[in-house]
Amino acid sequence: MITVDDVHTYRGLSYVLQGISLQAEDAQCTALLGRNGMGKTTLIETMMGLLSARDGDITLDGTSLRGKEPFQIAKRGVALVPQGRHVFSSLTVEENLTLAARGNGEPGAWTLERVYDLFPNLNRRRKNRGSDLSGGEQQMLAIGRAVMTNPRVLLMDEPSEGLAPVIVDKVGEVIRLLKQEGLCVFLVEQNYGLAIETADRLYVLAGGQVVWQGSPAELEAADDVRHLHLGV
Amino acid sequence: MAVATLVALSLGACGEGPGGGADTSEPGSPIKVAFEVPLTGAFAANGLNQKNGFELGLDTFGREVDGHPIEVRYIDTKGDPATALTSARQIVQEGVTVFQGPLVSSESAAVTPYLAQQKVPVDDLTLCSEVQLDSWQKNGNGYSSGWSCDHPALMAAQWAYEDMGWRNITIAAQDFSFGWEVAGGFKAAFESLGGTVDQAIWVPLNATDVSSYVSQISQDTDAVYAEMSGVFAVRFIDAYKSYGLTGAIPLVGITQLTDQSVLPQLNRDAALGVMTGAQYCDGIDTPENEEFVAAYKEKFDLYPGYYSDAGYVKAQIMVEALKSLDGDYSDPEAIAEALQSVNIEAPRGPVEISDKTHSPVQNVYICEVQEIDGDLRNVPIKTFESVPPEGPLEYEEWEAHFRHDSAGRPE
Amino acid sequence: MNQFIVQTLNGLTLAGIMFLVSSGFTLVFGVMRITNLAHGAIYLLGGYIAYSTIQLVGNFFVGVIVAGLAMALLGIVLERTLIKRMRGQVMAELLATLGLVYVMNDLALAVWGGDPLSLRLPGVLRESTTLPGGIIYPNGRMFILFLAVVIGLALYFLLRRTRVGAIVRAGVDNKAMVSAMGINVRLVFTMVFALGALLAGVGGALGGTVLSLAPNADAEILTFALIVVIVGGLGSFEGAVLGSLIVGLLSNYGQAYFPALAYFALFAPLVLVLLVRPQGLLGRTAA
Amino acid sequence: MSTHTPGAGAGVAGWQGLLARQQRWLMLLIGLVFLLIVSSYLYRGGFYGQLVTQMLIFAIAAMGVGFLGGYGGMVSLGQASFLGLGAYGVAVPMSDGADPWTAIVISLVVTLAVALLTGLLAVRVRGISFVIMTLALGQILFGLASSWVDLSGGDNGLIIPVAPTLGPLDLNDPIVLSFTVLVVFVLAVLALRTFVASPFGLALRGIKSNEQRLKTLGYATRLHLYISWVISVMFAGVAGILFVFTNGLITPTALDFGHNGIVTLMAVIGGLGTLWGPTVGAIVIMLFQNYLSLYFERWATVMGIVFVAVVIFAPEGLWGLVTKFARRLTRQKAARGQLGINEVPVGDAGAETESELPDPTTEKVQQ
Amino acid sequence: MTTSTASAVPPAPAAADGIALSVDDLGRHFAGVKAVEGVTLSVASGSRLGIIGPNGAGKTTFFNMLSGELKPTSGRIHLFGRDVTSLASHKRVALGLGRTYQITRVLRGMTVLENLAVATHGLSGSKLDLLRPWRRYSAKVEEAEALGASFGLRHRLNAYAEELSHGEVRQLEVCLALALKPKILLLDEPAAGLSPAERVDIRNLLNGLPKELTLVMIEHDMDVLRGAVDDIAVLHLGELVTRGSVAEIQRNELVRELYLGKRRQIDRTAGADPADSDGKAPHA
Repeated sequence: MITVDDVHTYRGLSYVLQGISLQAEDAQCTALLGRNGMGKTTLIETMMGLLSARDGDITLDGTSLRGKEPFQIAKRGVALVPQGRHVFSSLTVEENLTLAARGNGEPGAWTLERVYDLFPNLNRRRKNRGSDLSGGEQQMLAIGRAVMTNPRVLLMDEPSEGLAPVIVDKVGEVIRLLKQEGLCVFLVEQNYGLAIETADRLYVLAGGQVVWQGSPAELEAADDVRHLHLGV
Repeated sequence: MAVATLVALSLGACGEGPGGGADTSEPGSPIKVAFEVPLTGAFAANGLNQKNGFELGLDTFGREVDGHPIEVRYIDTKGDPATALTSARQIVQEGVTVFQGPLVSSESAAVTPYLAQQKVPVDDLTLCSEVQLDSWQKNGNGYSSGWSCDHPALMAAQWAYEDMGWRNITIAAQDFSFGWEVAGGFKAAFESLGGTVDQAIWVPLNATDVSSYVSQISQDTDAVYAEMSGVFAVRFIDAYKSYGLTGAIPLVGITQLTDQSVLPQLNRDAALGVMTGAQYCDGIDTPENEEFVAAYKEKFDLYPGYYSDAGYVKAQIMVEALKSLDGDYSDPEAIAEALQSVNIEAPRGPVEISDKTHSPVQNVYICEVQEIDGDLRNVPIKTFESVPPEGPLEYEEWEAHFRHDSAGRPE
Repeated sequence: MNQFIVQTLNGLTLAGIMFLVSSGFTLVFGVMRITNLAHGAIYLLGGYIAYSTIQLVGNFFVGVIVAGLAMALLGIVLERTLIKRMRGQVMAELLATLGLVYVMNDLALAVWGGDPLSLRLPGVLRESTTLPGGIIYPNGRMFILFLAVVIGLALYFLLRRTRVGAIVRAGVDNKAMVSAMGINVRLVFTMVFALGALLAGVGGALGGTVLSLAPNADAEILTFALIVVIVGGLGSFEGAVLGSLIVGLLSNYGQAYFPALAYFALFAPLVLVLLVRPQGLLGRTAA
Repeated sequence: MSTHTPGAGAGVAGWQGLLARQQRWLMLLIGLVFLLIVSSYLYRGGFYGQLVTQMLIFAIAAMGVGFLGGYGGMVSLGQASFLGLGAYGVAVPMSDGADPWTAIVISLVVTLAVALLTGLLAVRVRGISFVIMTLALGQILFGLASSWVDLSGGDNGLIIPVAPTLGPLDLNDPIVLSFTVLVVFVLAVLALRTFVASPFGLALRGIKSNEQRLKTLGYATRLHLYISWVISVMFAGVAGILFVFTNGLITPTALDFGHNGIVTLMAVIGGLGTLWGPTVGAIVIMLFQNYLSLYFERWATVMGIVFVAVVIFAPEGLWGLVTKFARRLTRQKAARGQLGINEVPVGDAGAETESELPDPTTEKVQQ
Repeated sequence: MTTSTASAVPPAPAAADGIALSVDDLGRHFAGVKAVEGVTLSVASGSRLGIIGPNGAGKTTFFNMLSGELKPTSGRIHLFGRDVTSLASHKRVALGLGRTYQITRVLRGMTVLENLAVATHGLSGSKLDLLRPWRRYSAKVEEAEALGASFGLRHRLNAYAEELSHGEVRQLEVCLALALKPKILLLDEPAAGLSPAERVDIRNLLNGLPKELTLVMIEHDMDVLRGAVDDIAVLHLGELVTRGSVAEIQRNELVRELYLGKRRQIDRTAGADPADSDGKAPHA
């Protein structure tokens, strides 16, 4: 479980996150929706320690992550699938995956074999460099790379961006699988459909603040929220 | 901020009072000697030897003349003409009785016109440039107590042609005015006798890799004449061996090639048998030299090199000249005159300053590196006695080549 | 012909030394985007330390190793105290290392003086070998060339075949993501900076057997390294190999065959590359 | 001048106030330099006059670095070499017997030609690559000066026996020469000020801020940078001409890496992108070299440490600190009368906000 | 030196067919990833086109090719009847093309007035004037001030761009583009990151633009587009999916599914190599 408590973050001089609080439970998918430029990525980066919050706290199972470096946060079990994938383009697929491998030794832990089972495409291209992959393959690799650290919390930033629908479906499947394994998945999305179909709980972000929260069904019903803040 | 510093500067500038010539009228007032010498940079070893020799000379001949203590201020020129000139300006403003140095020929060329203009008596060691020659001949304020640059090279050429019977020679020299003068002198004398210089290799002072120049030496030359000093000499002689030339082609060089400033660093096998045309060798067999070598070795635990002798001679000449002035050091012209009239018996042999060139008439030796009591030494194998600066050439012929070579590489 | 072969071998030796220096420079640049102008000064200091160590213990190889380790240590100290304060401000980092050049050179001057020093190779390396065709060539230079190749291969193996190398290459691609994978990028940076300094230090120790160690030798070698990386491509390991070969050979041929134009031999590849491929022969798209 | 906009008035007036203050500074500075030169020649036969003159000469060269680096964002590490080029441009023809005025013209033409040629390379690279390229160019000029012996006299350098005369003014008289340098310096300051205030200068600042944006605003940014490069090199060339006449000598060391670094250092220590920064930097560093060196042998170490400290703790430079302070005062005064005027951040913008992970290939060059 | 860039390019011929912009089979690949593929469309002079599509559809890449910041890997671009495919950015500007950026690119270290003054000099020879202070070009300064004032920046002219709020930066961004008096303006998500109140300002600003200005606008927000554009083109995975009036697009089921992410099976070659995110090449 990861909790965001009244977080304020600046990017340079601009005040992006203006006091955000939310919570993502284990074995659930929590989704954050909002228009472009509302601070979704800023929140993800703050949670990962890539940006430092000026105020507020983020806790993982009650332990504060405040002031921790990204690698320390990662070691505590938080993994990131960043917006734009950012696979390591000069590394091969296999190097990308093994780079951060941290097997926890438990049965059912993520290994190279399991990732290849889940994404057979990656197995076929495992000697190819990251830059030679298609967008969909890169997204698979980004997810595979994240789960190879055997995280407890998975942060996903717009995993559907620029993907063909059939690949987006695959992303949805993977999210459901990870949920079943007990992971806490925190999803930032523009793709309303993906969010509605996979999330157990939804937050809507606007102007650097959470303006709405509820279940998928509640959001489907809240026409005004959808219209005003999501343009849907 | 800017203003504050300027004010500080301005106060500093005004605070120390008028400059100009040194005031030595008071009894016991110091005789101010400025000594420009490279203590860092490529010529640092030479500079240090010269300083050591000068200090030993003062110890030997006296640090006081007629109750006036000799006060020496050493200025590090780093081997850079611009620094030498700037420092000279600064020190002359503060007053100086005798100016010693600089050492490097390019420094001399830079400093000489200024010193002549200020009428400062100067002993700058080596006569290497047209600027110096003109200036000395015109103003008479300065001279070179060491040697004229090509002096030993001229005699080495004569020896190579007449004694060794060599006809084709390769010259390797550093690409700066000293190298030009030395190589040019050798070439002029060797060719005037009938020999041929078949290749001239110029090594830039900032050469990264001396051995790539050594590897350009052709196998079918009679001998190599080398002008190399300091680390260049060490590298050159090492490379000469490692590229298989030692033993195959005789190597002759300028004094600095195997001077004691580099000899201890040399590979023994590479150094033995290398010959030099030199105005001083540490193995000269005279009482003056034996005394000097012993005193030097005692004080610095090293054999003296040519620059040590040169520093020592500078002190010897200066002290002798100052003694002849009876305590009146107010007239720079008289000082300059006195300095050039001293005839001494130096470790290197008798030294007399020529009226024509304002550089010494003295012995030139051919020396060979030999092992004596486990030490590498330069031992004279031939002596040319009291040679005038023009050597085997006619004076006019010499002056023409000298003026030409000081401005650029000889063709 | 023999003359040409000797000059080629000389050029290759020079290329070997340039490679040691420029690979460290390019590695640090590639991973950290730091243009370390003190790299030449580290080279020189490495050479000096090797000199003093050899004077002290009388063993050449100990001198080389001590020089490398001492410079690696210096690299760690500099990275931890100085570079850290300016993370990501590439121009500030560059200027700060420029300031360091003056400090390091001045202190080196105080300790070792301005007299050019040279390192002596031990025993058999001081001898020569007669190669086929009757060419006599110094063992020492062949040894340096050999060592440069060995170090180059070791670096290649480290970068291409090990996990550490993968982390370093990933760091070139995207530092933040490496950090987000649970890898302490700061530590990696420090290590890379130390490795760069180590290579420069070893380069200085080996270079000191062929080239003089003296004030200004640092600027000379830095220029070579910069031209190598501009020609080869900033941040590219393979570029450092290629650039060293081009610059080493051209520089040596220039000295041997067109001494007056030796500097143009260096200038020509630089100009050509800048005009045709500003990012360098093997460089990525210009930043 | 349109300051009718309410709210804008305070800022503009503040800026003008600052300008006016700078003019007073200028008068004060020139007056002091005048006093200094006269007194030093009277009392010390010229050494300190010489020092001040050298400061002014290097300040001119450093202004070139400041212009291109501070306003255009391209920091050059080859300026001393271009100064040397200007000096050799005079010295080479004169050693072949040319009269001083001809030599000056030749030098300007040669420097301009080299500037035009190297500019073609310079505008092809940015940021770090630019710095490295200028450094390499500088080393190449240095190498030419030391190895093209037939022309440059090699490491001996070239000696200049006479300076030009202009009617009653004989530049061989050191006082006249010093004042000539002072006049050229003032002209250089005025030129720099004019350039910076012009639409060209405005665009140059824009290029530093975001070159791509300037392109889509209709600017051929390479042309702007090219012209700025030429201007910057010409500052060095003019300084070189003054240098060689003041010194009477030019040697390759003046073009070496150490000197290149020092000129850049002057601009940076003083403050890139400020009018007076390079001058302040030149004064400070020349004092280090000529004054501190008398009392402390390790002056270069101190200089290096000071430099590193300025880079870390005062990236806007010493003069930048002064103007920052002055601007803050102006703002505070203004704030008392006007509402809602924030403190003005001085110096560069931070890295652009991008809604994604930092990407090394698009990292901004900051200084 | 005296020829300004503006006059270096021959004046654009009045497009005889009344087409301001046309692109033909335009494509851009990044190291194997297709960001834009085979887009063909044209925009009539004086008309207004909106471009929508999910993140990563290739919209910004498309814009970057139009403005000349990216070279297409295939296809041609015509501006006012002239082939500009390989023309440099600043020369397209001289032909009358202006643009704004999704990630704003105002000149942060300069004041609003200075930003605008840079823009007003952009197409005149005076931009190369080294001697006359820019503040003495009173016509240009007044023009800059008027422009700022007319878009709500009257009181912020002397503020540094980095002090501005999000909305003000957007306004400045549009002002910069308008200062060149473009004949065609490309707007990249002018409302991104704005609060609902600021969105209203932007909408007013758009409505206030001269009617003869041709407009191409990327926008996620249908509310902003409604009333601001005549028709809408839909990009998805780098390809042009459909084009139609605002009403048609809103009714279009396929668009709703794509854009809103409510996918059922769509009759497209699923799994075709998808594009990377907007405008960003994977690191090659």
